[in-house]
Amino acid sequence: MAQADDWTKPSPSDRLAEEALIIDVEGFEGPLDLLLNLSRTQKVDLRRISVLQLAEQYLQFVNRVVALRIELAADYLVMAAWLAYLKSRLLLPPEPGEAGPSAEDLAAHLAFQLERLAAMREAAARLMARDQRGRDFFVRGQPEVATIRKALRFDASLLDLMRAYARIRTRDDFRPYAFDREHVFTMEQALERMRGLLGYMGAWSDLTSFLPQGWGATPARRRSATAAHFAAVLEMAKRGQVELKQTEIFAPLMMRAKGEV
Amino acid sequence: MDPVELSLFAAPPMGEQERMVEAILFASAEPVTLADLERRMPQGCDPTEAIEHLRRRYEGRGVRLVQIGPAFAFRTAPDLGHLMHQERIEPRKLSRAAIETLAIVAYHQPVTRAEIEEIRGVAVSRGTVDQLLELDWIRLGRRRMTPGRPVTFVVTETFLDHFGLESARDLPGLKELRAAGLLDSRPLPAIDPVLDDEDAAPSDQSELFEE
Amino acid sequence: MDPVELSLFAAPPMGEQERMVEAILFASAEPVTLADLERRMPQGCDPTEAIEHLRRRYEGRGVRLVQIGPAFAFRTAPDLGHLMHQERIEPRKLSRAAIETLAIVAYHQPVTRAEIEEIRGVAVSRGTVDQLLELDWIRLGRRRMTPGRPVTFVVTETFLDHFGLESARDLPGLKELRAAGLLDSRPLPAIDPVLDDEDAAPSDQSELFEE
Repeated sequence: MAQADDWTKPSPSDRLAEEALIIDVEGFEGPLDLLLNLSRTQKVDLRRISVLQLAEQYLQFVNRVVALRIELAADYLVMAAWLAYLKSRLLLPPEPGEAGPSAEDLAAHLAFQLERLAAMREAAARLMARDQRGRDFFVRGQPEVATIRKALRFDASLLDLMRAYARIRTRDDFRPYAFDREHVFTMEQALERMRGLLGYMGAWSDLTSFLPQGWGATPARRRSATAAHFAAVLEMAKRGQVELKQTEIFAPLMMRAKGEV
Repeated sequence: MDPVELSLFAAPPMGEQERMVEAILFASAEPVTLADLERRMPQGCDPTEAIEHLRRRYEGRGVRLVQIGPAFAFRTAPDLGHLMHQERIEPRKLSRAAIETLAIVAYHQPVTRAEIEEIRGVAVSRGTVDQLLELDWIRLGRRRMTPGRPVTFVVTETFLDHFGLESARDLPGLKELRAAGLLDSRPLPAIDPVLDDEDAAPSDQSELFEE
Repeated sequence: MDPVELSLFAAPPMGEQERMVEAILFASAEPVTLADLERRMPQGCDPTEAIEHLRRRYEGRGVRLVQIGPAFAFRTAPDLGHLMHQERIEPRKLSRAAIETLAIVAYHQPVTRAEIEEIRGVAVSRGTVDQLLELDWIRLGRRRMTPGRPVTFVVTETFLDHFGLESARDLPGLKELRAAGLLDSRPLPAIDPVLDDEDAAPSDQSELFEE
């Protein structure tokens, strides 16, 4: 690897570990998880971990990952910046009169976070290793219940309750559905309308001249109204109420009433 | 079985075998046959004898080991059958109208019927409110000091108890619901406005919303 | 209760009460609370004492009487689990994030989402909390009395039942973790000096399990 000179005399096992980490970069659940894994290479109690050394390991790791042109999520870079800051504070003597927590406090807190995460991982493993219902111990297989009395109990869980509330309160978010209807002219509406206009259809006239007012304003509304009316007059033609003709493709569709002949 | 052959299998001691039969009969959903027991227990076991021991152990107890055809099972002692009646409770999910009304009372209490209707966008049927009152999940609160002095509804201790809440203020807000992933960001099919006036027909709506 | 008053109710002898509790618990797959037992048994009965007798009677047997929060149930002895493959339920596969979140809720309860994220160092995904709520292993606790009054999460009795715990206090290693200070919520020492006085927070964590 090109950046092998960055670090001094890596033992083969260390290198293997580092390479494994690089291959696994996607497997980490965030910077803290990665730090915890790196800390394992120090092979000491987490309480005695060298945060300075850990910061260096992390920074090297991030540098190598970046050198390999692997995209790192922002939080890894934020952690890198913070560790670089911590490292410089740990290495330099504190400025006289400096306010805020000391570098040691910050380092101790990081060590605490790592120890706590490790402890929770271990607790989780211990929890899952416990005897579990349905796996290691079992409930009565044939619960005996008398079938004589039937008390109806209405039941709901908190989850049901919260979902119901969420459903009501977010109904407005979904209003676009109802809204859309304002731009939709249904065939039923068109049929209703055309039936009323039937009496005014003497001679052949163009279907588009029958479109309702205000529906030509936007293309969406015009399309919807045209389609609805077209479907409606087809239906009326089928019922024998109107006659339709079209002289050629895309020519205006002409119609006239048929009934009163 | 030949005793010499038996010892080769090093069958567990009879006390252990009894425990095994006890656990198997307890957990099984069906009466268990001798052949079944033999199959499930370590080789060399003698379930017949273990059952005999167990049967005697449970003599006079609250449950008994009984034989049903070729199989065995635990059954409540017949003289205690009267204690089992209460067991039979049929849980039934609340209708959508009821759970929504309940949710509104919980989140907005004290709340008037008119306010519930405004939030739900539909009329609240009498039956819905009655049901919640009967369950003792809501009760009448103070009258609102507005014209008409309408009654308000609040949730009860029973409600808090049932839903494991310390107080109604512990209910999560919308933002928290969303953060917890409880808010579907996609519209539910149930949002169709045609269904909106389901209060009129709560019975057949109720199953629509059981996930 | 006054012994004279007690005799008026003519409660059944303890041996009888023991049989009753035995029958009721045997008949139910789910844990039965003391209050429930009392309601179902004749007046004047003392299920607590009957349970104590029963528990001793079943010590070392194939089934055991266990306590789950305020409730009781019979469960097969865990060492016999290998005989039960027929009854085994394939457990739902939980993600590592879900298992860790569950452990954090159990050990740090009541715990807010922000605290879970602090401990894990990553955001809690929507589905994780939802899944644990769905399993009924965690539920909402009291809101934290801090700015924003965030909701907290606690574990449920279903959780205790599933993992064979009498109460959350019996979680393995809890005492050691607390003694080591690993259950404290210790905020990051602020780099900004203005935010420096945050050490007041850990106190409200320590009493959590004392309830």
